[in-house]
Amino acid sequence: MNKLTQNIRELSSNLLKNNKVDMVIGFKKGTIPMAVSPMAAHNIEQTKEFIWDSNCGINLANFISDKKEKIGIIAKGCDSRNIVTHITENKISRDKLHIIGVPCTGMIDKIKLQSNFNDDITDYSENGEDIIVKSGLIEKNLKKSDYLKSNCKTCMHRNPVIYDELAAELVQEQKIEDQFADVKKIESLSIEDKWNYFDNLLKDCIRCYACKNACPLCYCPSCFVNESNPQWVGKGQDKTDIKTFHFLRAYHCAGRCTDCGACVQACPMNINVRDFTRKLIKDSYEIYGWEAGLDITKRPLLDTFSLKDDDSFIK
Amino acid sequence: MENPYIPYPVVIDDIKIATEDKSLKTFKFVFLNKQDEKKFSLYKAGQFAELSIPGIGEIPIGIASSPVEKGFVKFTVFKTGVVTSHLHNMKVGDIMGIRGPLGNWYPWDMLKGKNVVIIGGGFAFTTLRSSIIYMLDPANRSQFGNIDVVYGARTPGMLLYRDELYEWETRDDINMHITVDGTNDSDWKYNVGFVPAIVEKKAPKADLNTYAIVCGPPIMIKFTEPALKKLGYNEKQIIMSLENRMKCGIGMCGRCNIGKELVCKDGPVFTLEEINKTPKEY
Amino acid sequence: MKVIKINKKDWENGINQSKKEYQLFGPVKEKDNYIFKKLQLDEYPDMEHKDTLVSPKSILFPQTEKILQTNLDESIDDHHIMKQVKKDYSKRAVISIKPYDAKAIQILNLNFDTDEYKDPYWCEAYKATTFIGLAVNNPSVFDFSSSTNTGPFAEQGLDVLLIDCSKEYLAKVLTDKGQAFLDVAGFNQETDNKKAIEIINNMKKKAENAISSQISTQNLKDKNTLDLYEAPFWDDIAFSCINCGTCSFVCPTCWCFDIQDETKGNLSYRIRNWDTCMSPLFTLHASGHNPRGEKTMRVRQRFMHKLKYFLDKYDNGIMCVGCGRCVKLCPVNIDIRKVCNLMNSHEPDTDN
Amino acid sequence: MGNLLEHMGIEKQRLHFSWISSAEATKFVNVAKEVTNAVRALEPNNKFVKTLD
Repeated sequence: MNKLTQNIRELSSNLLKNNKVDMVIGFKKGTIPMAVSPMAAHNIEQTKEFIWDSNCGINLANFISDKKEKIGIIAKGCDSRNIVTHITENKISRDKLHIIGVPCTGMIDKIKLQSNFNDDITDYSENGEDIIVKSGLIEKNLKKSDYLKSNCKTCMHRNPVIYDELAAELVQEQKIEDQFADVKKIESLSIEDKWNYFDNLLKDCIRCYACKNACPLCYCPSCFVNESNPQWVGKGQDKTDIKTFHFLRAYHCAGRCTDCGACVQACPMNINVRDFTRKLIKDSYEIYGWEAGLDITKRPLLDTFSLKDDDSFIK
Repeated sequence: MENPYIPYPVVIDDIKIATEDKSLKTFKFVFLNKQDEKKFSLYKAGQFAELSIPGIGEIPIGIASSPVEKGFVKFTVFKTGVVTSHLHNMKVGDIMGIRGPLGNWYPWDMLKGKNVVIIGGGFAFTTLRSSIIYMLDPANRSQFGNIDVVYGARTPGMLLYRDELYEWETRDDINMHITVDGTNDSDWKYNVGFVPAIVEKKAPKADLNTYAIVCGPPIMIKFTEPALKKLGYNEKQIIMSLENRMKCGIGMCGRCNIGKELVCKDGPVFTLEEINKTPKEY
Repeated sequence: MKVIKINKKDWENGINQSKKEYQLFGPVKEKDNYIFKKLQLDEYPDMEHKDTLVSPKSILFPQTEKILQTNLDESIDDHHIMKQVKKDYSKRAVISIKPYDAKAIQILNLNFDTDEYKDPYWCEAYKATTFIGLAVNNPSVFDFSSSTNTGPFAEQGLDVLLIDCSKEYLAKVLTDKGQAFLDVAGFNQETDNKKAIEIINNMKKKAENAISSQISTQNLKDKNTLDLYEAPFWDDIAFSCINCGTCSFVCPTCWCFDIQDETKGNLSYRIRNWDTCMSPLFTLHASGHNPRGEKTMRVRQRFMHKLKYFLDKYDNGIMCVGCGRCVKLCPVNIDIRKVCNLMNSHEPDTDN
Repeated sequence: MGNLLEHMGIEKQRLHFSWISSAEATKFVNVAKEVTNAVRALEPNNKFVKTLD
C-alpha cells in the first residue's frame, strides 16, 4: 500500500470517528486492472477500501452537487478547482465540505499505456514515479511521466487550491514551455481543415453522453440535449447534431472548465473532446487572464463585467 | 410482412372541447381506407392506439369510442407535451395516422355474468366510457349483472362526456355515482367528495361475482385501493389500467416495463394481483 | 457436420470472390480502435482483431435508422400519409464476428421477431445476413462468455465457425446459408472431418480454460423479483454511476430504442435511435412524473432487466453474453459480474 | 463564442454582435446590411446543414 493511500484512509477515518462529516467521498479499487470506482464511505470500516494511485482521474467534484450532508472529499488539484467552481456557483456550500487535498503528479492515460502491449494488461502497480505493468508473460517497468493523460501534461495546478488538510507534501508545479501548443496547432489550420479536423474527431461519437455526465460542470437538471420543447438538437447520428451537441456542451463550460480531463477519460470511443474546451481555456486566459476555479471569492468569468473587457467584436 | 410501425391514415372529422378549461379535446377520426377501418374495428374496450402526426411524433392514447360505435374512432386528449399541443392546434380535415389497436383490454370474457364497478377519475375516463357504451349496448347488456359507475373530477365542468353521464343517470340499468371535488354550483345534483370516499360510501360491497375496474391518476388509485379492500374486494377483483411513457407500443422499445411486464403489450390492463408482483415503476 | 479447410493464402481471394454476391461487413482498425463496418473493395476483415468497441449489432440495428417517410406538401395526393422507407436488403455477410456477439444477435431476435409483431427492419436484415464467426483462441481478460450460455467456440447464431489454426482456417459449416457463402467464396477443400473436429475440440477446451472469470447465474431464476428489487445493495452499486449510456450503447444485447420525427423541407422522416435506460428521459412522462426518476432506479433497471426480467420472460438464459465491453469501458467501473453474483447470492432479510 | 465557432471551422464573419437601442432604426438597418453582406460574401454554408441521410 502506498503512503498516500495510507494517509487518506487515516484522515478519512478520523473525520468519521470525530463526527466531522457524514461521509467521505474517494476512490476504491476497481474489478479490473487500472480501474477505480468512486465511492462514499459512511463508516470507519469502509474507509479501508479507499485507495489512491494514478488511475484516479475521474473528477470527484461531480459527486457532491446539491448534497445536503456534511461531506469529506479527497481532492487532487483539478478536483479542488471544480470544488471551487461548485462553491461559487452555489452547488454546495464551503462549510458543508471538509477537503482532504492530494498533491498530484499526474494521472495515467490508460489507452496510451495499453497500446504498448499486444494483449490485455493484467496487472498494474506503482512505485513512486515508476509504474510496473504486466500483460501475459511480459512485465515492463515504465516511467509514469511518459504515460500521462494529455491534460496532466499541461497542468499548472497539481496542488489543490483549496483544502482543510493535506494527505501529502505539496509538489512542485510544472514548468511548461507552451501551454497551448495543441490549440495553436488547430488554430493554424485553414477554416476548411478545421472543419474536417472536428468532423474526423467526432466520427466515432455514439452520443452516450459520458463526456457530459463525467463533467462536474454539467449539473443542469435537464440538459439542452434532452429538451423536447423546443428541441434544440436532433437525437440521431446526423453529423450536424453530433457537432451541435459537442459545440454547445463545450460552450457551456466557457470560463468554467478546469481541464480535468474527466470527459476524455470517460469517453468509450477515445475521442479527445478537450479539443473544444481547450480553445475556451486559452481564450479565457489570453483575453481575460482568467483561470477557472482558483478562488472562491471571485465570481465566474461570464458572470463579471469590467470596463477593460475587450469589446471590439461588438459593432 | 406487415409493418407494425405504419399508422392507418385518418382524417380529423370533428373536434370538441371536452372540459371547461379547454385542456381536453375529443377528436373524432374517420379512416381514409375502408379496409383499415375493418381491421381497426376489432378493438376491445380498454385498448389504446398511437396517434401519429407526421413530422411531430406519436402518443399512446386510450380509445374512447366503443367497438359498438361504427364508422369512426374517438380519442380524448389532454394538452401536455409536444404532440398533444400540436394536435390541439390541428383542424377538421387534417390528415394524420392511427396505429393500433394496441395492448390488452379489460377481461370481457371473464366479466360475463358478473357485476361490474367502474371507478374513474379526471381525464382517465376514456377507456371507461368505451367500456360503459360497450356494456350498455342492447346486444351486450344482458351479459352483465349490475353496473355501478363512480366517476369524479375537480369540478362539474371538468367531467368528460357530461351529456352522456347525465343521460346514464336517468337510466335504470346502470347506477351512476358522479362526484366532484368541490363546486359553487348550487344546482349540482350529484355527489361532492373525492372518488375514494364516494367508493367507500356508494360502491357495492364485494362478493364473488363483483369486479372493480379502476382507472385514474396515481393519487386516486393509491387511495381507492384501501377503500375497495374495506369493501371486501381482493387483489384478483381489482382490475387496473396503467400508463407509462411509450414509444413503439408493440413491446420492443423497452421503456414502459414494470418488472418483466410491458405496459404497452402485456398491459395496460392488469389485475392488482399482477401489479403487486412487480416493482411499482409507474 | 462438414469441416472445410481454408489455406490462409487463399483467404483474401475468397473474400474478393464473395464480394461479388455479398456486401461484407467486418472488423477493421480505425484511429487505434476496432470497429465493424462495411468493407470496401480493397478492405479485408481484420482476423486478429480484439473486441470492437461497439458490438456488431449495429449492422442489423443501426444506431440511427429511418423507418417511415411522409411528404408534407399538401399539393400532392398522398401528403401526410406515412410509408415505409425503402431499403436495400440484398445478401450480406458479417465476417469474423465473435461467437458471443452472434449469440447476442439471437437474443435481439427474441425482441424483434415475436409471435404478435415482427419488426420488419430487423427481420429483413436478419434474413439477409450470413454470420461467419471466428472462434476466440485467446480470450481477453474481460471475457466471461463461458458462463453466459455461449463461449469462445460457441456456434449458436452462426452459419459458419472459422477456427484459426495458424496456417489455415478450419471452417465448421453450420447451416445451408453458411455453405452457400463458402461456395460463392470458392472455399471447398474438404478435410478429414473426424480429425478436424478433434483438433477443434482441443482448441476449444484450451480457450475455455483460458477464461479466468465466471459469473454464477444458477439461482437467479428462483429468486423473487421483488426481493431482488428491494435488495440493499443497489444504492452502493449506483453511487459511482454517472448515468451515461456507455454500457447500453456498447452492449451487444441492449435493444431499447427511441422514435423521433425529423423534417427537412416537406419531407418528414420517422427515425429510430438507440436509447438507454440510464437516461432519465427514457421513462419521463409528459406530465413530469418519472417512474424511474432516481439514478439508483435506473441502474437497478438495467441489471434487473438483463439478469431477471429477461430470464423470467423468455426462459432463455440471461440477457448478457459475457463480452466484457461494459466492464472494460464503464468510466466508473460498475461491473456486471459483481452485480450478477450479488443478485445470485442475495438472501432477503427474513426479519422484515 | 465567435472564437470557438471559428476554431471548429465556421467563419467568424457569420456571427455578429451589436448593441442597438430600439430607437436606433438607422443603425439597425446598417448593421443588418453589413451582416447580410458579410454572410453573402462567404457563400452558403452547406457544411452545417442536416442531411438526414
